[in-house]
Amino acid sequence: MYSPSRWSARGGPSPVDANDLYQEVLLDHFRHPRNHGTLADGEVLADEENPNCGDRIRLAVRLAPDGTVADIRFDGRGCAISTASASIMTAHARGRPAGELSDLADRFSAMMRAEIPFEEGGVEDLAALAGVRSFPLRVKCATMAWHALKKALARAAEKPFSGRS
Amino acid sequence: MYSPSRWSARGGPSPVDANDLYQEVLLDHFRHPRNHGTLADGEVLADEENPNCGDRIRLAVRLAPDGTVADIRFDGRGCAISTASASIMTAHARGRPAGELSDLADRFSAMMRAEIPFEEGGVEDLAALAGVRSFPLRVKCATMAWHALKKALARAAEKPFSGRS
Amino acid sequence: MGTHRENADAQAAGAAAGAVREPDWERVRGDFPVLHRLVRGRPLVYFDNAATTQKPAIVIRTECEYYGTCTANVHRAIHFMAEEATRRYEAVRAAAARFVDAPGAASTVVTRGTTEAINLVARGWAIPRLKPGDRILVTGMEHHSNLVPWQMAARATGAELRSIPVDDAGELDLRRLPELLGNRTRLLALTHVSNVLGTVNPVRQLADAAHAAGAAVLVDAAQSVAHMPVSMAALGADFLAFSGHKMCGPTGVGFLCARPERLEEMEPVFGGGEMIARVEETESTWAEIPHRFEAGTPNIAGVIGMGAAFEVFSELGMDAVQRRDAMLTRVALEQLAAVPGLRIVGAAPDRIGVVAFALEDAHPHDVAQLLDRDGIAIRAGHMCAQPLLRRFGHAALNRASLAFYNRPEEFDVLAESLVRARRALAGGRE
Amino acid sequence: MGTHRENADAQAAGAAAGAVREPDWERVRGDFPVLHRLVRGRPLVYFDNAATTQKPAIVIRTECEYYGTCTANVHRAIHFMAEEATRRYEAVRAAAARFVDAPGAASTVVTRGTTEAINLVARGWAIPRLKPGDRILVTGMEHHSNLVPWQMAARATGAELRSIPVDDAGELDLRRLPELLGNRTRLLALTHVSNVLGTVNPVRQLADAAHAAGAAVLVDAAQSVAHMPVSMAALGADFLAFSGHKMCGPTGVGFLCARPERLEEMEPVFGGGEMIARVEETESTWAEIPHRFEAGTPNIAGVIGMGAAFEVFSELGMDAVQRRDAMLTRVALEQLAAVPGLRIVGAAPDRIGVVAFALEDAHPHDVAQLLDRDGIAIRAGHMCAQPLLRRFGHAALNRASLAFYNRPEEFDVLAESLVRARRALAGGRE
Ligand SMILES: Cc1ncc(COP(=O)(O)O)c(C=O)c1O
Ligand SMILES: Cc1ncc(COP(=O)(O)O)c(C=O)c1O
Repeated sequence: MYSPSRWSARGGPSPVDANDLYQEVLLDHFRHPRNHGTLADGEVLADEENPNCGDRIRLAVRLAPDGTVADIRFDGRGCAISTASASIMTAHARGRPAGELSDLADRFSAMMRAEIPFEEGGVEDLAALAGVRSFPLRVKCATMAWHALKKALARAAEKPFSGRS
Repeated sequence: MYSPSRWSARGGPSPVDANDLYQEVLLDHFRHPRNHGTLADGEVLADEENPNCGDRIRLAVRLAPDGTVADIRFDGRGCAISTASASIMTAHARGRPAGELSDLADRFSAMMRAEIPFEEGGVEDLAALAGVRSFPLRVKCATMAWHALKKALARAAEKPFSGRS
Repeated sequence: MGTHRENADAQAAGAAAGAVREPDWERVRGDFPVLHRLVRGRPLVYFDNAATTQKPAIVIRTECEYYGTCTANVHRAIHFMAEEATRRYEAVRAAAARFVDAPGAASTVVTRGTTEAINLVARGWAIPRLKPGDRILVTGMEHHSNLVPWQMAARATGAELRSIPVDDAGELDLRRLPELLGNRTRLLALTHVSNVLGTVNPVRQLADAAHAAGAAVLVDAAQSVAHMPVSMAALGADFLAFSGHKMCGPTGVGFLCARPERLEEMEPVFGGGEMIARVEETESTWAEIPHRFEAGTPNIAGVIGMGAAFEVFSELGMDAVQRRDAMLTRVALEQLAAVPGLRIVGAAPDRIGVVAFALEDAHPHDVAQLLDRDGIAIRAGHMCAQPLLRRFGHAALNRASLAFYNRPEEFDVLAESLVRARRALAGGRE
Repeated sequence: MGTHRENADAQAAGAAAGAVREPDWERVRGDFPVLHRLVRGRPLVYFDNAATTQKPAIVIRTECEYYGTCTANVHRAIHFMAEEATRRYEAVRAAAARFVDAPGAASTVVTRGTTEAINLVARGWAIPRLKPGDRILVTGMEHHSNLVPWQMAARATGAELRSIPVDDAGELDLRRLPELLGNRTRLLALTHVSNVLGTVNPVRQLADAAHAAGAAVLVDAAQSVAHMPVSMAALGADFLAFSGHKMCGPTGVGFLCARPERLEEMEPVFGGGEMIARVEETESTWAEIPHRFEAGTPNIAGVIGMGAAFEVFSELGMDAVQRRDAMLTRVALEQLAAVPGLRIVGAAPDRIGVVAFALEDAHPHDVAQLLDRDGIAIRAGHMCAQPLLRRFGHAALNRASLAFYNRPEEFDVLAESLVRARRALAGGRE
């Protein structure tokens, strides 16, 4: 559950106020998640769960012939952080090349673990998740959607998106 | 090894100086132990050992027809406390009724564990062992000979003393 | 003494409505250094007591005193400080046995906590004696620490693990008990008090039934010791486990109290220094109980500090602590029930001040995080009781758990903060 | 700095005779509260460091600070104090791994001490994988904590337990090593430094031979960590165990460092909170390493205090500590050798300041007791190494063991007291 390296990271960010965590941008993604809807089991390409809090995300991804994301949707249950993160992630992913997204997912996880500095890097609203780095227990909430993305992209390259079945 | 009750005895004796432990009387019994000599295996009725320090006592006892101790001797290796205790014990035992000695052995152990007050009770030089009560780790040194006595008396009642074989 | 509103309340709640003299709870509270601190600029409101309690200064001081005056290893050495350390260490073993009315110090094992205590029984007593077809019976409200070790024991032996169900009120459903016990149950392992629902289980009734069926009984007293008088004899337990850190004591200290004959049946789990009598090259013999189960250097400072915690509770009196708990629990339930959208999980009439709840449309992690910015510490998650939470249809919950040093007013702060948290998360949707 | 006689000595002894700047050892000593106390009216002379060391004020303070500012359970809770406690706790895990140059925090398990660490490997790694005819190889100088667990593992699995003999100088006799390793040895478990003889074993050489024979290597570093730089990588260990209390840290804290792949092979020994991922009614899945091996609430305060101990050693520098140890050891051996009737047991050239000895016609228990009245703490007994003592024909010995804070002058006091003790016991016989 808790990667020791995450806790012991030297020179990690100093604690910020929890207020930073629940910014309006983040709460808006939580209240009105983009690309959210009930998925049929057949279209789910990745299914991530955190047994610690029961949070779950299921992800459907369809790639265009040029390897960009043609469609992406998620369902599941989660806290504000994980829901907002999934919303921000899916909003960004649409239309982007799979390889670029896969790299971004790795970079995002490293940023959240404070292994590399935080950069928005052109991802809209990503800054809303910067505060999470100060709360190691919530890092997993933020990264879950991005883990699912990596998994789903790998699978999508093999299996064409079937649409609602 | 360490009976918790011995340590936790409430109202036990307050620590005395280690000087009290090595009184001249005790050291005399240690340097010149009474009734001490090498025993043949055949005459040993009790063999006690403390694996914690390797101390060992072997005891030979012969009862007279009237149930009093006609002869008693010990060998083994031990610290000053255990050797002196064996010496004091054997000096007292000679000529006494087995039943009385067995009771005394129990009383002595209880005294050493500070469960009952210390009384010399007519045993010559027993007072030299009073200081041991303040050093719980040494209590076993003092009681070992008396444990052996109890065991040997029980056996001696069954088996007549064979003398050197 | 007895001038505060809560004391008056507590006296009314007390069984003997006569002239009960209550501790001065404000003064008692004053002895806990952490309770004076600010968190995120607000006075700390600590409601995570079921996870671990705060420590009074005397406990901290007692531990320091060992380090500052007689640091030495216990049991083995002949020198002044070692004797002093051993004396203090063993006195706490005896105090532990007295505190829970156990058979005695000689059958009380010092452990790191409840978890280790239970695992020692699982590995040292259950695994060597259970056979395929034997049964271990637990309940549906066990903490993982009193469930996973039995899963391991069942798997290692081929024994069967069964569970007494929990009803909608959060009480044990005993209707199928005779059938569940059957005639092959060798051990009933159950919690005295649920760490989620606060339910106090009818342990004696269950223990009698278990004994009649030929089973031994292990009681997990982790959640009860700080809230009510606990008597191993009255509960009818063969084994009783509890942790120091949940009753104002240091971390890393716990106890396994046992009936001596059960402890004699138990095999050592860990080998090493202290637990042996004679060691040969390829085999060894064991020391007497309880030392046989304490391999290696123990948490000497923690154990000695624990002695002060036992004294704190003894001086307060467990009856007074129980009355205080009852009063605070009543306030907690009232205040929480009044929060819009909040549903309390667990409605047992016989309960302590451990209150689990769900806030509508608000994830427990977000709730805890938002309360934290008001300086309030509550728990969020599965509370180490995943099967129980699933039974009530949750993957995670929030939990507020109190200790005698909490103030009734703190529940006002809690309730207000919960209302604000829900509003913050719901936003326009509300 | 560096003005004391001993510092000058140490510099001479130091390998790099250049401009080595030594710590001010008198000032360092000043930070240990116990070392200022009187025992039986005499200044304490503490030579039982191999049993447990004294604690500097910073360690005691760090532990108190946790209790006084952020008492909370670790890992599970979302609130300020829990986050702070977890951060500090996990930082110490990382510091432990760095201190012994282990692969990393992620494969470092927090335990109660060396004994628990070794037993976790015995129960969790050895027992599940050893088969009848497999071999566990130890040495003739193991502490019971690195012998009894392997006896238990051998008995449980039908594996064979063999031992590398010790020669008269107290060094390992490696002539029969290839034969002892054979081709069925699965584990070599050996101590880095003997807790009786002070001998430093050629671990790397043995580890290479063991690895070549297909065996894993466990190193008991309990006695080395406080005396010399220890690198798990340089030693070639798969597992390395050590205790905090033997290196100026709190009691109840120890570590098992492991190569990650070895730890992945290991099964959990204790089940409960913290160590699980998903818990169903009758089975569970485990958390990631190292948490899988840490069931229940750990000794949080102790672990956090241990962080300060690592810092103390890091600031002193292990090379400086080793030079100090070498100087003090030389003084110890000189002084003891000059005591009439005293025989030192163990003559390895590569050794640390743990010195076992026998005084003619004087029982070790009496010797320790008589020294105690001079305020001197030494050890008497089997030192948890019965087979080794038997090898040298003893059931009990005395042992003086030093730490960096001892003063060379203290060995004068020791030697004089030994002379007096022998005279007191011999009396007229002398
Ligand atoms: C009912 C119950 N049992 C067992 C435990 C485990 O206690 P510990 O973590 O101190 O071993 C807890 C607390 O976490 C508990 O509440
Ligand atoms: C070499 C060695 N191994 C193991 C141990 C056991 O350490 P602990 O008692 O801290 O578990 C000790 C110390 O007693 C030791 O000296």
